[in-house]
Amino acid sequence: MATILQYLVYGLQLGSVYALLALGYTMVYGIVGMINTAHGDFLMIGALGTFFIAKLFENFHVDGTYPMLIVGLIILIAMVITGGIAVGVEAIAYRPLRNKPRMIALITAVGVSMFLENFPRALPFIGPNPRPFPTLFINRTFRVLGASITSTQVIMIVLAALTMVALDRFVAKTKIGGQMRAVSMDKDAANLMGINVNKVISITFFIGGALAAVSGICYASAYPQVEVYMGSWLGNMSFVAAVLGGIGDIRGAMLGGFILGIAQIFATAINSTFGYAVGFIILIIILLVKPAGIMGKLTIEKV
Amino acid sequence: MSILEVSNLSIRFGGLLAVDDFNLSLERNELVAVIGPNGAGKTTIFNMLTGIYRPTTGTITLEGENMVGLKPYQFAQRGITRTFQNIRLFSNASVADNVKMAATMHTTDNLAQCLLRTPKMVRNERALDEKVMRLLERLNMADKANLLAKNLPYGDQRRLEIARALMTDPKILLLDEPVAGMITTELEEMAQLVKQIREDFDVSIIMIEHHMNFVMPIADRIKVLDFGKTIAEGTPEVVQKDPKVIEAYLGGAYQNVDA
Amino acid sequence: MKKALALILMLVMVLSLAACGSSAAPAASSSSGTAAAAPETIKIGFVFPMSGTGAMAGRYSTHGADVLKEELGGVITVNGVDHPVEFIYADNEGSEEKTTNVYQKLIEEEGVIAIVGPDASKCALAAGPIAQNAGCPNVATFATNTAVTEVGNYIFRACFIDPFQGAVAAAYCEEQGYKTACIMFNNADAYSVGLKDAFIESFDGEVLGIEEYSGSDVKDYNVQLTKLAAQNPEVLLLPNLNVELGLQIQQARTAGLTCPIVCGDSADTPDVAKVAGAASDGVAYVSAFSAESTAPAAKAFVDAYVALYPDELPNSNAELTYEATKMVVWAIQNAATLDRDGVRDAIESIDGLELPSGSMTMVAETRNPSKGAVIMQYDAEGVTHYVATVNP
Amino acid sequence: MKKCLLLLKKFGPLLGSILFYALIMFLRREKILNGYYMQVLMFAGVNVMMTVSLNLVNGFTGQFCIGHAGFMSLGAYGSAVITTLLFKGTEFAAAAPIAVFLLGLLCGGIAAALVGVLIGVPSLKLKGDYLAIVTLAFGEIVRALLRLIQPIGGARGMIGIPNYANFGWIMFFVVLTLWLVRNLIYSPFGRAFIAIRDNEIAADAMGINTTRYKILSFCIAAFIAGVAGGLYAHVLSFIQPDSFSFTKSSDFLVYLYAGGSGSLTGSVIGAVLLTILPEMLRFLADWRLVLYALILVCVMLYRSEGLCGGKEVPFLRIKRESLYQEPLFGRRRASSEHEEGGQA
Repeated sequence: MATILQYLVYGLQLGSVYALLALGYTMVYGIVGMINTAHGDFLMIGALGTFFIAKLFENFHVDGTYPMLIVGLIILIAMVITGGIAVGVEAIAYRPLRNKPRMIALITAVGVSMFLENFPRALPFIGPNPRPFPTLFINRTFRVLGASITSTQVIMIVLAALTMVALDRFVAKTKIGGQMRAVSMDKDAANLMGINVNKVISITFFIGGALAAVSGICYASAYPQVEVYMGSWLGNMSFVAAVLGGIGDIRGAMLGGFILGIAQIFATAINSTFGYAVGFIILIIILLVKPAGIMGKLTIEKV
Repeated sequence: MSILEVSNLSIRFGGLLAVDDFNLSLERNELVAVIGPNGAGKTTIFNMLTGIYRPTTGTITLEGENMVGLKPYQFAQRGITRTFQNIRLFSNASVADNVKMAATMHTTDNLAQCLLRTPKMVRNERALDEKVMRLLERLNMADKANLLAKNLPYGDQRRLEIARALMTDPKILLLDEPVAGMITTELEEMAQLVKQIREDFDVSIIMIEHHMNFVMPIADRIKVLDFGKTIAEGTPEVVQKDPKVIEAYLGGAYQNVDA
Repeated sequence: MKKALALILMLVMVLSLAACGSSAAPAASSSSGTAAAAPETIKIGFVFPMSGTGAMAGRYSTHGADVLKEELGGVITVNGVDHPVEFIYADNEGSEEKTTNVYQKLIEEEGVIAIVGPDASKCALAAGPIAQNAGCPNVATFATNTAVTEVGNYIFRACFIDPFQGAVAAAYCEEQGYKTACIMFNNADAYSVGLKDAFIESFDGEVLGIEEYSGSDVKDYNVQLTKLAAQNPEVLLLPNLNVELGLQIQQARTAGLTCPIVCGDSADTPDVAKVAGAASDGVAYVSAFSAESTAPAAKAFVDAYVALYPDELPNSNAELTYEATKMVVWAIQNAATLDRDGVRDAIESIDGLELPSGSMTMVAETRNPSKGAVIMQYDAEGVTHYVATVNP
Repeated sequence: MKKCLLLLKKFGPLLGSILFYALIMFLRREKILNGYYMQVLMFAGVNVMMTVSLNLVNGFTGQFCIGHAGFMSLGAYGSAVITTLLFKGTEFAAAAPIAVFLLGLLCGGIAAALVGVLIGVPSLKLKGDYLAIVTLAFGEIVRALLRLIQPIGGARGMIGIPNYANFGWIMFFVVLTLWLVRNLIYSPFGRAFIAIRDNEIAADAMGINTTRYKILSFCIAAFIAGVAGGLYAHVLSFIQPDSFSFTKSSDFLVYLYAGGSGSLTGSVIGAVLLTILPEMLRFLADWRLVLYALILVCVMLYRSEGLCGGKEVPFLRIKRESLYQEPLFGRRRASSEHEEGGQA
C-alpha cells in the first residue's frame, strides 16, 4: 500500500511536468491549430534561463537557497523571458505560415527546435555540459502513510493543478479568454468582430512560453540538471499527453499529462525491462477506446 | 417493377426523431423529388440511403437486396451514388481525375498490374480516359478537364459532382440540392442536364431541392417532408395544390428562395 | 519551367559534388620527409559528437586534444624536419551514419594520417570497417565494446574494455567485502549493458536485483531505485552514462539507498559530482587515471589542461583523447614516417609509453592497451580521491 | 521522327538513370568523387526511398505517420537476420551473395509490410494527430522491443552485416521505387489514395473502400521503408535499435515537407539536398546545425509549398494516355521532350 502510494507520488511528479508543458502545447494547438514541436525547447530555455538568472542573484544566496521573494522574482523573470522568446518565435517563424497547411508549420517548428537547441550549445559560455540546477524550493521530506513525499513534489503537483484551474478560469471568464475562444473557433470571423487576432495569438504564445518556463523550473527542481537538449523529448511526451487528453482541451491536457506520468511509472514498477514499451502500449489502447482522447469530443463531420 | 423499396425508415438521434416512417418505392428511370423546409430530415434520408447513417428501424431494399448495415462504399458499389449539398470534390485533383477517381471500383487491374504498368493496364487507362472525356463532353466540361477542381466556378463544381457520381454507373442517383446557390440561367441549364442524364444514363433519380421552379417541371413525383414526417406525396400538380403543403412549406420556401 | 527546374537540380547536384570533389587533397603521401620546399602538413582526424546529447563528451575530447596540440607547439618533427600538424575536428552527432560519412571525409578528402575517436562503441563499430579498408590507423578513445578492435588490424583503442572494467568493479566490491549488489542500467545503451553483464559475470557475491530504464531522455529513476532500496543491497552498481549519473546518484540517496555506489569510468566527469551535489559523497568509480596521481605525466597533463581551460578539470574523455592522440603522435615520431602503414605498425609496437594514466603497452593481438585501472572516489565537495590501482 | 521521340519518352528516364549512374561511376574512377561523396550519395538514396515511402502515406493518402523509422528498423533487422544470422559464412552466401542480399531485402520488406498492416488498422479509427501519436508510439515500441531481443544483439546492435549494398544497388532500388510508386500513383490505386486524402467521405460515397486502401497504403509504404532499411543496414554493416529513433522519423518528415509533399520530385529533391546540406556545412564546426536549422526555417517560410511545390518533373508524371484530349506531345511541352535528364 505504502509502495503504491509512493509510486503514485512519483507518477504525479512526472505527470505534473508533462501536464504543465502539455497545457501550453494544447493552448497553442487550440488557438492556432499547429503542433509546436519547439514547445519542449521553451522548457529548456526556461530552466537554463533560470540557472543564469539565479546566478545574477547570487548575492542573495543564503543557506543553499534564496529568500522566497527572490525566488518569486527569478521565476517571474524566467517566465517573462521565455514567454517573450515564444512570442518572438511566433512572430518571426509561425505567423507568416498561419494560413498554410499545418504540416508546413510543423516542419518549421522542427527547424526552430533545432535552432533553439543548437544555438545555445554553440555559444561558448553555455555549451553542452549539464549544469546543476540551483535549489529554489526548500526541500523537506514528509512521511505520509509510509510513503516519503518531498516538498518539491508537493509544490509541483499543486502548482500544476492551480495553473490548470487558473488557466481554465482565465479562458472561460476573462475578456481576453473569450477572445481566445473566439479565435480558436474561427480566426476570420473573430477578426471581423474586431478582435486583434495577432495580439490574441501573441498572448497565447506568451502564456504557453511562460508555462513552459514554469514546467522547466519544476522539472529542473525535481531532476536538478539543466542542459540544452533536455526539452526535446519532454516536448514530445507532452504532445503525447495533450493528444491523449484530447488536444485543444485544457483539462484534457492536464489529465493526459498525469495519466501518462502515472502509466509510465507503474509500467516501470511492474517490469522495468518492458516499462518503456508498456507505457506506449497503454497509450495506444486508450486512444483506440477513446479515438479523440479522453476529454476530446469526436467531431463527426456533417455530411 | 420498383428498383428501390424503402419502407418504414426512421432514425433517432438521442431524443430527436429526425426521420419518421419514410416510405418510398422508386421505379426504374423515375425522378422523385423530396422537398421540405430546412431541418425536415431530407439530407438525413440521403445519408441513410447511402449508408452514412444506419436507420434505427426500417428497410432499404435495392433490387431485392437488403442494404441496411452496409458501408457507404458498398451502397455505391451496388448502384446508389450521390452528390453533396456542401460540395465535396477531390479539390486538389483535376476535373478529369475527379471523375476517374469515381471509377476506382470498376477497375479490373490488380496491384501488380498497376505497379508494373502492364500494356493491359495502360489500355484500360486509355479506355477510361476516353470514357471520362465522353462523359465530360456530355456535361459540357471537356474543355475544363485539366483544371483543378478547386479552381472551378461554383456551378461547374456542382456539375462535376454529378459527373463524378455518374462515373460510378449508378442505378440510382441522389442529388442533394443540385441548384443551391445558382442563378436563374444556370437553373435552366441544370434542369436540362438532369433531364438529359435521366434519359441518357437510364438512372432513377431522387433529388432534394428547395427550388420549386426547378423541381416542378422535371419531377415525376414529389414527396414533402416536414419535421421528419411525410406530409404529402404525389405528382407536382397534386402536391402543389395540397393545402397542408402550402401551409407548412411552400409559401415560406418561395420567399426564402427568391430573397 | 519544370524542365528548367530539373536541369538546375542536376547541375547543382553534379557541380556541388564535383566542386567539393576537386578540392579533395590527395591521400597521405608516403614521402618520408625529404627536404622539400615546404614540409608536408600532418593531419590527424578527430571524430566526436559535438552536437546532440553526447556533445559534452565531444567538448571534453577536443579540449583534451587541444592540450596535446599546445604541447606539440604545432609541429611534429620527423627525420629532423618540422612538419606543421593540423588537428581536424569532425562532428558525428553521435550517430553511426554520420560517423561513416565523417570517416570517409577525413580519410579520402582530408587525407589524415590517422583518426582519433570516436568515443561511442556503436560509432566505432559502424565506421571501423572504413578505416580498416582504407588502411588508416584508428585509435578509438572511449569505445569499450570488445568487438571494436576486432574489426581489423588498423583499429586500436586507448581505453580498457568492458569485461576488464566490469571485472575491476567486481573485484573492488569483493575487496570491500560487499556480498550483495543491486544494479540499475540503461537497456538502450550498449556501454551500460556491456558493463552490467561483465560485472555480473565476475562478481562473486549475490546480485539481489536488477532494474532497467530505456534511454536518457526522461531522467526519472525513482521507481527503479525505490524497488532496489527495498532489497537493501550492500552496494549499488550504476554502469551508466555521465549525463544520467548525477541525477541517479541523487535520486538513489533520496529513495533511501544508503549503500555505497560504484560506477563505471563515465563517472569520471566533474559534471557528475556537480549535479549530484552532496550525494556524490563516497561514490566510487573505475577510472583510467587519477588526476591526483603524482606521476609527472599525469600532473603535467592536468596542469596543462587547467592552464588552457581554467574553468574545468579534465574528465576521462579529455584524458583518453589526449592519450590516443599521444599514441598516434608517438608513432609518427618513432616510426619516422608519414606513411599510414608505418604509423599503424608503430602504434602496435608501443611498449611502456608514459601516459597520464601510467605506463601503457599495446597488446598486438587484440590492439587493446594493457593498462591498469584505478578506483576513485568522490567526496561531498565533488573532489576525487584515489583509492586503489587494479592492474590486469 | 515521332516514333523516335516516343521511344525516347518511354525509355528516357531509364536511359537518364543509366547515364547518371555511368557519370557517377566515371567521376568515381577518375577520383573526382571520393569515398566520402559516394557514402553521402548512398545515404541520400536510402533517404529518398524513405521519403518517397512516407510521401505515399502522408502526401498521397493524407494520413499522418510520424513513426516511419519504425518500419525502417524492421526492414533493417529483418534483412540483417537473413544475411547475417542465417546465411553468413554459408557456402550458399559465398556462391550467390546477391541472392542472399535480395532475399534479405525481400524479407525485411515483408516484415515491415506485415507490421504496416497492423498499424494501418488503427488508422481506420483514428484521424490526424491521434493517428500520429499511435505511429509515434509504434516506433518507440518497436525500438524498445528490438533492444530486448538478445539473438539480434539487443541494445548492442548487430555487427558484421555483409557490405552488400553499393552505390549501384542503391541507385537501382531508388529508380525502381520511383518507377513503381509513380506507376502506382497514376493508377486506380493512386487515385483512390488521393481521393481519400482530398475528401474521405466523398471517396467512400464514390465506392472506394477507404479501409482497404488506407491499409494498403500503409502496407506498401512500409514495404518500401523496409527495403530501404535493409539497404541502410547493408551500407552501414552495423545497426542498433537507437539508430531508428523518433529523430530519424522526423528527419524524413523534414525531407518530405521541405521538398514538397504529394510530389515524387519533391521527395527526391528534399531528401537529396537535405542529406547533402549538413555535410556541406561541415566547415562551420559548432555552428553547423544552427545554420542548417536557419536554412530549413527560411525554406519553409519563403517556399512553404516545398522546394518543388507539388510539381512533378515529366518523367515522374504520367500524362493522360488519351489521344482524345490532346496529342501525345502537346504544343506546350513540345520542346521539353528532348531532355534526357535523370536523377537518382
